[in-house]
Amino acid sequence: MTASAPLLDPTWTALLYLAAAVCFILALKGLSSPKHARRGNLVGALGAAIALVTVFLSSRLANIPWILAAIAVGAAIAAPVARRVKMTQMPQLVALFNGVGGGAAALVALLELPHAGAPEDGWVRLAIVFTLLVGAVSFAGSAVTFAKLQELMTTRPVTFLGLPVLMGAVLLAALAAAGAVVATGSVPLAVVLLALGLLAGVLLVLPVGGADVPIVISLLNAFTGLAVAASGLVLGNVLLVVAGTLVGASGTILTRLMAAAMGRSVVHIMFGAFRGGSTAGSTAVSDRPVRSSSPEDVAVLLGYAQKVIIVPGYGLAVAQGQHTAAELAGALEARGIDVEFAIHPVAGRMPGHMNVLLAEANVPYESLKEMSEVNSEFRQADVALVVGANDVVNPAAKSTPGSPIYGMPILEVAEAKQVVFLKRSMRPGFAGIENELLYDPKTALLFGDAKDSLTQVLGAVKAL
Amino acid sequence: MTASAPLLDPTWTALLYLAAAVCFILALKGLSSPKHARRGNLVGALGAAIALVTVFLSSRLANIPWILAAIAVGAAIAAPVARRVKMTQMPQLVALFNGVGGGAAALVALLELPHAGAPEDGWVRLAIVFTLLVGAVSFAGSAVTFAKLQELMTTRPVTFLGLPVLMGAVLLAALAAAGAVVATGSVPLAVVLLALGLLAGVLLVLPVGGADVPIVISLLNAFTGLAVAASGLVLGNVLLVVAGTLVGASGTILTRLMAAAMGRSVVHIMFGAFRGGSTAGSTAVSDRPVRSSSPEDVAVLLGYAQKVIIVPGYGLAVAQGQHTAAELAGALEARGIDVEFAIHPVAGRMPGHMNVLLAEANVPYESLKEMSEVNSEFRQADVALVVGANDVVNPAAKSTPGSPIYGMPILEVAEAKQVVFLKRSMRPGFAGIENELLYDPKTALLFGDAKDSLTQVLGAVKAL
Amino acid sequence: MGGVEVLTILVFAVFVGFEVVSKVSSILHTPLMSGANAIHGIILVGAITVAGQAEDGWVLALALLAVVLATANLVGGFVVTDRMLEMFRGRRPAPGAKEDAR
Amino acid sequence: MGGVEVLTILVFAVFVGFEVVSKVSSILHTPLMSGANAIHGIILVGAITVAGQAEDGWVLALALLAVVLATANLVGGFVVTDRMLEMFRGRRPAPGAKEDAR
Ligand SMILES: NC(=O)c1ccc[n+]([C@@H]2O[C@H](COP(=O)([O-])OP(=O)(O)OC[C@H]3O[C@@H](n4cnc5c(N)ncnc54)[C@H](OP(=O)(O)O)[C@@H]3O)[C@@H](O)[C@H]2O)c1
Ligand SMILES: NC(=O)c1ccc[n+]([C@@H]2O[C@H](COP(=O)([O-])OP(=O)(O)OC[C@H]3O[C@@H](n4cnc5c(N)ncnc54)[C@H](OP(=O)(O)O)[C@@H]3O)[C@@H](O)[C@H]2O)c1
Repeated sequence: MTASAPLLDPTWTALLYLAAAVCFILALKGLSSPKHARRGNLVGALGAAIALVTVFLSSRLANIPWILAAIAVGAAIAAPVARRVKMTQMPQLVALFNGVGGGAAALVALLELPHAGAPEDGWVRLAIVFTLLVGAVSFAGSAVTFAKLQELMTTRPVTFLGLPVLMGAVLLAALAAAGAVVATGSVPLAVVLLALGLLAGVLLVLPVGGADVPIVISLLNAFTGLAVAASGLVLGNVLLVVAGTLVGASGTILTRLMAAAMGRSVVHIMFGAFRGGSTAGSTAVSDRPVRSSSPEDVAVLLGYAQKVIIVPGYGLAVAQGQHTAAELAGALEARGIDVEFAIHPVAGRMPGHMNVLLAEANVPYESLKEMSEVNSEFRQADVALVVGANDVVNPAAKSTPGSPIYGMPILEVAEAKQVVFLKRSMRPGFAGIENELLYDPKTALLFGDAKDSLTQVLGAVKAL
Repeated sequence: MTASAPLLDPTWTALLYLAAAVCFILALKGLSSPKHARRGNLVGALGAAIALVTVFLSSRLANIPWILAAIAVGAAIAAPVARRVKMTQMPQLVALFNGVGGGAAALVALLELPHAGAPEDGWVRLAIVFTLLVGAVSFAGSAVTFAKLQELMTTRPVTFLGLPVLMGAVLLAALAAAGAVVATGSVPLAVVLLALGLLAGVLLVLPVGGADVPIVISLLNAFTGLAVAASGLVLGNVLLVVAGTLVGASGTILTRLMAAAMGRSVVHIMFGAFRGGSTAGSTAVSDRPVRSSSPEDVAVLLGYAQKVIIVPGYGLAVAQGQHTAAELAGALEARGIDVEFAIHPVAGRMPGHMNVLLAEANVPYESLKEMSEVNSEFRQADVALVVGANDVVNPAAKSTPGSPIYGMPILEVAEAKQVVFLKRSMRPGFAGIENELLYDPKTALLFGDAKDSLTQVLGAVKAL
Repeated sequence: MGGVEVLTILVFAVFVGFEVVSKVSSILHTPLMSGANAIHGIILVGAITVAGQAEDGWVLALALLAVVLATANLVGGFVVTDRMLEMFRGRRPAPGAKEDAR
Repeated sequence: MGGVEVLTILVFAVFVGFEVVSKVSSILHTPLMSGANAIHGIILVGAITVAGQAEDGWVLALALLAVVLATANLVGGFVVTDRMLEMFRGRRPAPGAKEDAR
């Protein structure tokens, strides 16, 4: 345990931290613009690198070999996982990384508590308590979202009779423990607070349906940001304050934007299950008559069309059918047919899900049309092929006030001359409501797993 | 000269200044949103009030009665002028207020120079020199813009052979003087610097054509913001730093946005005259044949139309014809005709000019259509009545690469069944280029001052 | 307050100034310019500070001149901006509709 | 650095965070979330500071755990975001076209 002398004086340290903070701002700015998103991310990484170099050069640190080893371990675990994860598993990985960040913040706060001894350090203790609680909530909440998304547990909302009461009791106990820690500075009490925070995190996320989880991740992300900002106050490190606040603020806005894109409110998502208003998907199956079709019929319909618009949805992602869909589009284009993909902003289970999925399957960018561009084109389309999508084409969003999706903009496939749905059953989608379009005379249904159906249709098209 | 003891300790002072700074941010935010603009302005005024109370309560001030008297004088001069100024004279008033702000900043810096004695105050002296120079440029430049807009001098670009050389010489001399002031702290040299700054301000604005002046005002506004920020560094007052920087940054962006709305660059506007590329409006008159018309003919055309779109432009503002235009619209609507005003964003000589003008004449908001909404409606219009507008309807913007307005979005009046121009002559508009539409077979011209012509047409419509 | 803190605040103010304004509709260009113009009238605080420390007649006179000018900037700026915006009063479209248009 | 300065910086950071993100297109929601997530991995600086001051074995062990976790957040966050964005590479539309779409 040798302490090295700092190489940088406080002014230089502060300037370098400022540079890192500016990098983080530019990173968020870049990430908000399609053109500069990737560069933005790299600028953020640069900021982090500057900050790391600065902390080593500016403080009198002991245990440097240990620290370097720990960094190596962390990087060695995270980087390969991040490199190899499948596109469809991105959300749970983001949740995981968010959770460990929250956990790190909570640990830092816990370890700083003994050093915040002086009575005038009341503010510091308040910041410690905040970091502990919020970091723990974020850690445990993220762990539960991870379990849900990875299907280690049920993805349906978990509620039980006493849940709201239990939640209230835990929060009250946490408040009491927090007050006691501020007053006494007791470390054991802080550990109790930590445990209560973990419990609160679990209880917060349990009642959220699996499909709403991306929004919860975004919210917990903002929480971790706030915890990091508070830990910056504890350590007197402005960079942590700035970076944490930036993430806290932008994460809050982002959470609201995500929820708004689905026509929902954050409060409804977090606590909707308590009010029985869950939209986790009903499994009620209707028995009204529909027109079901065969792969060959669909192939004929497609093969002799002039313009086909494919509408991908959650089911395509689940079935991992994106490559087959891209192949089918290619086969149709080879026949001189005009094929486009219509991308609804909240199709799938995470924002931008369809763009990422189809980009992965090498669908050329020009074929991906955003909702606003494509809606006027359905009128000219001979066939709208809806692959594992449901809510995003449900006319109830326009016609049925009171429906959970009422007001959400939809893809107007009903304008096309023919509509074909590829799905496994008559079960509704995420919002749990019936789709009248399924019963429309111009609609045909091809039942089965999206990938299987696409493969069969593709084969039949090739055989035409 | 009695000094009162400060009532506020430094922490409270800083907190109140922070509150004022937040008010200013919210003011800019509000002013950027049509819904909250007026409230935004009031929030800004609130911030200023907080700051003023704070400065009186927090510093040991002598001469308070004098100061209060000076404030009363300033307010007594400015408020009535601001209350009574005509809408068309707004731009020069804004220029005037901007200039006096720059002058005040320069004076503050000059008076602080003797107090920045210590050698380690190099930074402070640099800030003083910056404030002096930029404040003086802003003051003198604004004075010249005022003179141009008030037509106390020619509104055409003023250039003479040695202007670029003279400008360079003045700037070099100013740099030298600035260096000397930083080195010696000499007040007489600072006065010289001030004088050079004033000269530079005059030279900077002289070559700008009258029509580009609003953009120059915006630029000088940003300059004054920077001067105020620097004066904040001099005085160690964070509020001045924040407020000045906010204005400097937002003013810079705003200047670019304004220039972009006219399809020009800021550099071109400031220095275009040197390169002979001035667009101050050529006065060349073409002698190609056109179809000129009488007020009675125009009245018949309008009176028996089903849909009329009125396109107001600079000429309407100059002729003060907005009330007559509104009356004409009313008279046509009384005949059951559908009348709309098509507002181009850069019609007139200041951004939003037409909105303000027509709002003043009580044209209902629903009748004012922005370019994007209205362009698709010209197809259904029987008559497009172009009143004192020219560039904003010139098809060269779409068809003639190389034309100074090429690429600017225009109002597509050529789509209407008939087009009527109200103008005084065949002279081109601001951009100094011919408008082919004037020679189009479906175009009729009614020559004369916009207000007179409108009055005559109105009379003829009523007589139908 | 140290130099680095001021620099930090300055950098942030630049970002806020840029971001806040970068979405403004062209209708509001003139009122926004005028409102920003009013805000820098806060140099009045500086002028008051200088005048409050003036000990010599000339300095006081110049400082008071600065106070008059700054007040004109501040008061006139807010008043004229309010007048411009007043003209739009009662002419607001349905909420939202206008926000989209530009 | 005094409390008020930190508060000032904090307030500005809130504004910057709000403003910068408020115009993002829905396509970028997921990468933006992931990128912001990486940024708060900078808690690593705090973890290093604590570990560098640890004198007792338990404290050091916990601090090193924090370092590992924070590193995973930071490194993993940036890498995974880059991977997401990489998928869009070469698929950029003509500059400007995409900015307008949303
Ligand atoms: N994008 C986001 O960020 C996000 C986040 C959270 C929630 N959401 C919500 O998710 C919904 C997305 O709409 P969406 O139209 O994409 O999906 P959806 O409405 O949930 O419908 C998906 C459909 O795919 C079918 N399906 C499921 N697995 C399939 C498989 N293996 N093969 C074929 N079909 C399959 C399902 O029917 P069967 O079971 O009959 O096959 C279901 O009808 C919206 O309500 C949105 O608000 C979106
Ligand atoms: N809005 C802004 O912020 C701003 C700022 C600076 C520059 N500009 C530029 O100004 C131009 C605005 O376009 P615009 O179409 O509104 O104006 P314009 O192109 O300048 O045309 C004005 C027309 O009005 C006629 N006119 C002038 N006085 C008149 C009177 N008393 N009665 C009747 N007609 C009269 C003129 O022709 P006669 O002389 O034959 O009558 C002229 O053709 C654009 O080029 C824009 O870029 C705009």
